[in-house]
Amino acid sequence: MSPRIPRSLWIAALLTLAVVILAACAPAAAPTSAPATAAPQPSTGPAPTTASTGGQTKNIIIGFTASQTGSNNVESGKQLQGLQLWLSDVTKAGGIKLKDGTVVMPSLKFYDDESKADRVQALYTQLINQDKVDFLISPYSSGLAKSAAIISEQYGKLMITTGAADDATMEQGFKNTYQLYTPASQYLSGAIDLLGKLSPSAKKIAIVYSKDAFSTTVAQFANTYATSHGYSVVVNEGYDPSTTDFSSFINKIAAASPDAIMGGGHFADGSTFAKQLFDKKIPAQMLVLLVAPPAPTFTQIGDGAQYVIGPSQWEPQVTYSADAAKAANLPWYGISVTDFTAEFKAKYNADPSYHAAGGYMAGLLLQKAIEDTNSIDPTAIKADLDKLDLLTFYGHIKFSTDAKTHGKQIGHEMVYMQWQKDASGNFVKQIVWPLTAKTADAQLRKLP
Amino acid sequence: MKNLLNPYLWIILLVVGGISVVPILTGDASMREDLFLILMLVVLASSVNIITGYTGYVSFGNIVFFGLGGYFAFYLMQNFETNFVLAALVGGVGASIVAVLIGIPVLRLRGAYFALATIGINEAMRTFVANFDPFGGSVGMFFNYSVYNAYGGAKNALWFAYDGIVVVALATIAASFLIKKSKFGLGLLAIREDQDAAKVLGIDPARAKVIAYTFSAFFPALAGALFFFKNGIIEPDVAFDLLRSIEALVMVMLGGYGTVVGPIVGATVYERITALLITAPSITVLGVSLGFSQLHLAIAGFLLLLIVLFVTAGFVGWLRQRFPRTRRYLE
Amino acid sequence: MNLAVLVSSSIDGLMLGFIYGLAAMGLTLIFGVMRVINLAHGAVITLGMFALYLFSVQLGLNPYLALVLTLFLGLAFGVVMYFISVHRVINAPELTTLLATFSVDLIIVGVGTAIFTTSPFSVNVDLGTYGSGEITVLGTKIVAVLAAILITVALYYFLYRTRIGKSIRAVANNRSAAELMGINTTAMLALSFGLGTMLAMISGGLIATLFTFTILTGDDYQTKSFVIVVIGGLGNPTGALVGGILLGLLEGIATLFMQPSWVPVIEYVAFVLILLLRPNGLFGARA
Amino acid sequence: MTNTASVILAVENVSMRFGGLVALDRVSLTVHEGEIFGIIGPNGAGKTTLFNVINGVYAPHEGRILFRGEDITGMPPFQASRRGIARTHQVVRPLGELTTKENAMVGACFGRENLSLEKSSIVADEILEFVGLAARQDMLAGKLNIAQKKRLEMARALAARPLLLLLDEVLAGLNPQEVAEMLTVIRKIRDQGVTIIMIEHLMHAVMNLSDRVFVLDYGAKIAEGAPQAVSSDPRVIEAYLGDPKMAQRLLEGSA
Repeated sequence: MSPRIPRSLWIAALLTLAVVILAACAPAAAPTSAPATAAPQPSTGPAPTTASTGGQTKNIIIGFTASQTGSNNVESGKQLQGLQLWLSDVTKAGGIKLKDGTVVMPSLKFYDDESKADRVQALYTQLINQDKVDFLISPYSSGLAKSAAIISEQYGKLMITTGAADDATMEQGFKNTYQLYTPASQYLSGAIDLLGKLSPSAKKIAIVYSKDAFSTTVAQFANTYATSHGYSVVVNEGYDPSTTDFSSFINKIAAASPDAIMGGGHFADGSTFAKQLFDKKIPAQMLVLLVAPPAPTFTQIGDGAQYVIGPSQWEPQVTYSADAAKAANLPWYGISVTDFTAEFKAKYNADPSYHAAGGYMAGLLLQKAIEDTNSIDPTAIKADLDKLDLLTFYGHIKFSTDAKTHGKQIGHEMVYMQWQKDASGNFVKQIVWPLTAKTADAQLRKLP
Repeated sequence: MKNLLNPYLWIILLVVGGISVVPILTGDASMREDLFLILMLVVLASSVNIITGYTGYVSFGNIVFFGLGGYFAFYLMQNFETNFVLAALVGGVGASIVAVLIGIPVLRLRGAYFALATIGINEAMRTFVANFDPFGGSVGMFFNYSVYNAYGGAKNALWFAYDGIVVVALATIAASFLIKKSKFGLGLLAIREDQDAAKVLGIDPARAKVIAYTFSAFFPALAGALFFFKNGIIEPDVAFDLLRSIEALVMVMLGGYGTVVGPIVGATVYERITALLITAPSITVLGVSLGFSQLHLAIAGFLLLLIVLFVTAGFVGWLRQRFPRTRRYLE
Repeated sequence: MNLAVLVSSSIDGLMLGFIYGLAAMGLTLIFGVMRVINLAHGAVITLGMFALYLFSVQLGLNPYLALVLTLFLGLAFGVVMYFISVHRVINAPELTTLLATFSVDLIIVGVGTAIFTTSPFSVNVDLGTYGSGEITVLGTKIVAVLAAILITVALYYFLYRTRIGKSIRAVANNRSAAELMGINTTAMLALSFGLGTMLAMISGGLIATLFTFTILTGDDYQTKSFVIVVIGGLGNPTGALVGGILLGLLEGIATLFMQPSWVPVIEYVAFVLILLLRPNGLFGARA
Repeated sequence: MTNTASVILAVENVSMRFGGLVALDRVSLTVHEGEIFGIIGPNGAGKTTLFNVINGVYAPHEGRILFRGEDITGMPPFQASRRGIARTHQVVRPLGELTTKENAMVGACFGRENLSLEKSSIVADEILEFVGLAARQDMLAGKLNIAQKKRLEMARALAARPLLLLLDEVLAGLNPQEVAEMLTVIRKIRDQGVTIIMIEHLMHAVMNLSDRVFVLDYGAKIAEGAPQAVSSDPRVIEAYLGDPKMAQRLLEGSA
């Protein structure tokens, strides 16, 4: 405001300029990033160095962000547990042994992304440039994975996506990104097939879904699939993800008297929806919900959980095995389903969810490719992943090599679980689809 | 514009610009990413400071303009292959027009009522866009990776986005300074102190407030365009994240409400603290691994509470109060 | 759309409305007495949910007995929270109190996430179903509605018929005048904050008996509470119940005529319009 | 006195109601250029409301206001300010977080002359000197004492270089010495050619200073004219009878 400006200020300004220019040049000379001392997470098992006998030990770092806070916290946390279990398995085995006697010893480096896009790109850049990670795993959720892929792709870093099922992400011509999850387009198609098998007379489907990116995508594909298979979609409506009471919406759905209701979104809304459908005695023959049913806590809603079907990437009950691999004429690799489940239970005192299996599989996949190629050379590993076609505890893995959809998962299949009651009235989670993997026959929904 | 020759302005711009230019000179991508975030937050905090710090209207939902700018630009690039710079400018202007239309009725509200209305506007916009198919509805919009080829590939596009945020941040700071030192700015401060008295003194508050609101919308819209261009995907929840809006106010508060330097300091400190908490190695207490990151929300909340309770004027404001002579220099 | 569906949805909306109203009551009480918008409101509702969960599922108490415990806990927590986070800045500009309460929100949600993660929890209370045909009502919902009515009546009685309640209203009207009349305003402010927090925690507890919840669920009720208090008149606790009922009815009925995901759009647009046209609420006396 | 050609302000049949309360009831008055026009009346007579109507804080329900021949009825206060009407407030309203000088600059910047910041800085310096606040120019206005705040009100109004100055009880709350100083200031302002309308309870001040006095009671005019004539008007004394002290002072003031 004062029109007179002391000369000293001008001198200060010039001095500042000089300092700033100096500051700008200095870091160019001195390297800013300290050598990446891979801080192993506390889960790391016994000291790795003892394992190497003749050859040398190569340390590799696998970097990623996990959602330790925010809305993806639970799913991302389970994914992280799965990955840490893999790491401890590898460490116990003394690392990944190559033919020339070299031992590859992996470690994990991860940061919290807060379930938000804000920092994802910054953290992946930091992982690549400062932490010098060798391989990347995606954050949880398609949105964050997409943001991360823009960074990993430009550095040509190999990234395995898990917890990201979006189709579109993988249709961008990525060269270094590999998807573990069965894409969203197939989340409900199996359920519609199952409906056809179980109840040929069923004609009307209601698709109701949470208005979030993932559920909406799934619902759109389900709508197309159902219509093309001769079903009439009597309700196709989204609800706000924050919805806590579905009473009125259920009245509206019931008025259309659908034979099957499919959709949902996340855990809280899905379980409330299932409970209220039951409380309101809505007689649909089939209820298929995303995300919520596979979780063990789903049965907290009581009898409303019965007959509810959920698509899942993986369940502890799946029947993938070395024998199954032989039958399908595929190579088998890695831990067995029972061992994985038992180890997980021993370590975390809970049944593994498909997120956990996906996390473990991400590590296992890298391990397989390193063993195959006897190297940690990214180019060789990518070439190996491109031609990979195998069965593991997690199921069938095969990636698209088409230029447009490179890296998209084309081998893995969804499984569908259903909550059924055993003779003594306890809830049991059964695999009901695909028929080759089932542990029990699917049951149509009926009210008591 | 006599203020353009004001050395205080140039000291601020030189410091911010000088630091911002470091990653460009050294090619340090990690530093670039960190600074992108800091500069983006500087833009958000400085902009909300214009309407909240200068004019006294607590704009809780100011993030709505960040989201709108992002959406407008994204839409143009996606559907008309508009060049990014043009798309971002259209986004900025578009958001400003929305600000005028919203501002005229809403700025009549005072105090808590205005704050609540801005929350309502942001939520209305978020839920609307989630249902608005041209903007991709709840799925949002995303770039095909090849979009970046027009900017020399993804790698160059990120540098390009960084150059952009540096320019926008410097422009925001300059605008924030020039507004504060101008006659118009004096009018805003008068409105903040006592709107009715200001009116009697010859200030047209309605007009001044709408103009201030428009400024506080324009720069965040540009930042939004840049952020989502870089991010490659835009979704309603990310674009209209109320929490980010509140965080911008926290930064203003940290640094010093109503000052030019305050929001810059506040944004930088806030971002660095968060980053530190997130990337800090976890510690093991009694066999339980406790990441700072798991508690970083709580720690941030605790620090904020201490500041709000004991350093009400924020860092810069505290300096100004503690050392009144600095009032002339610390704007 | 047949009539039974309309009636059924109206009833569902109405019942939900009582719960919404109760959830918003604490927010508006605190605003009315001290002009503070409590941004920790949602977090406190969440606390109520988890308090009920811990008391009833972990300690095995009857859920409704647990609710009574939650009530006392809420009152105590609110008073403590007032003295820690609000008292020092009660006369500061509103941004200060907004951020003070927001920091409490961050602390609650942050610690809550570290302890409970964002996993869903539920308290399964079964009181049966009443009604027949297309119109059925859950027993737990009836209890929640009765509780909402009871609490509103009790609050009204307390504020308008008791000495302390009158003192609180005097403080709300004019703090310095109340001080001159010999009212201990600090105590009244702390008590009001405690009451507001208590109301939020009870509503959280009741919601927990009905729906699945996570540590982040309270935020949704907080945003809804903003809408409700504006409909009912900011600062008017009994108006909140009316505002909640209107919102519940709107949600119940509007859902029938449009995609449910459009309902929030209508809500928020209406919210802004009411603020602009009737800032004292739809039933506010003065415009 | 002056002739009708130099009427600066004409209030014609102005009425103002708040709900059922009639605050102004068909009030008419004319003020001439260069005069000091005193307005008195018991508490609640509608004096401040009259100011509020003149400078546009309220739009009257009926009647009109002419300023220098222009109809300014219902124009917002900032329009009135730009045309040269400045006022002070009965309850001081300093812009507390701004300095004294900045307060004065606000007046200069947005007043009749619509000055640039640089020019208003010069004007503010002059005015602060004039009202005796020059030494406090860098102090936050909120930290001034009450007498200083009153002067600040005055300074802000004067910085606008008004043609018409509305003074709302600028003497209230001042001690005798401060009152005397303020009276000097007011006279000096008049000597500069600024027309002044003042609301005042301090009778001797109004009576000594004013060229003409206007008496409001229950929103209506009950008397108008030279101070001596007004103070002996029985209707005026009757109006103040409810307040014997006031009536006494009224009589004393005229003496």
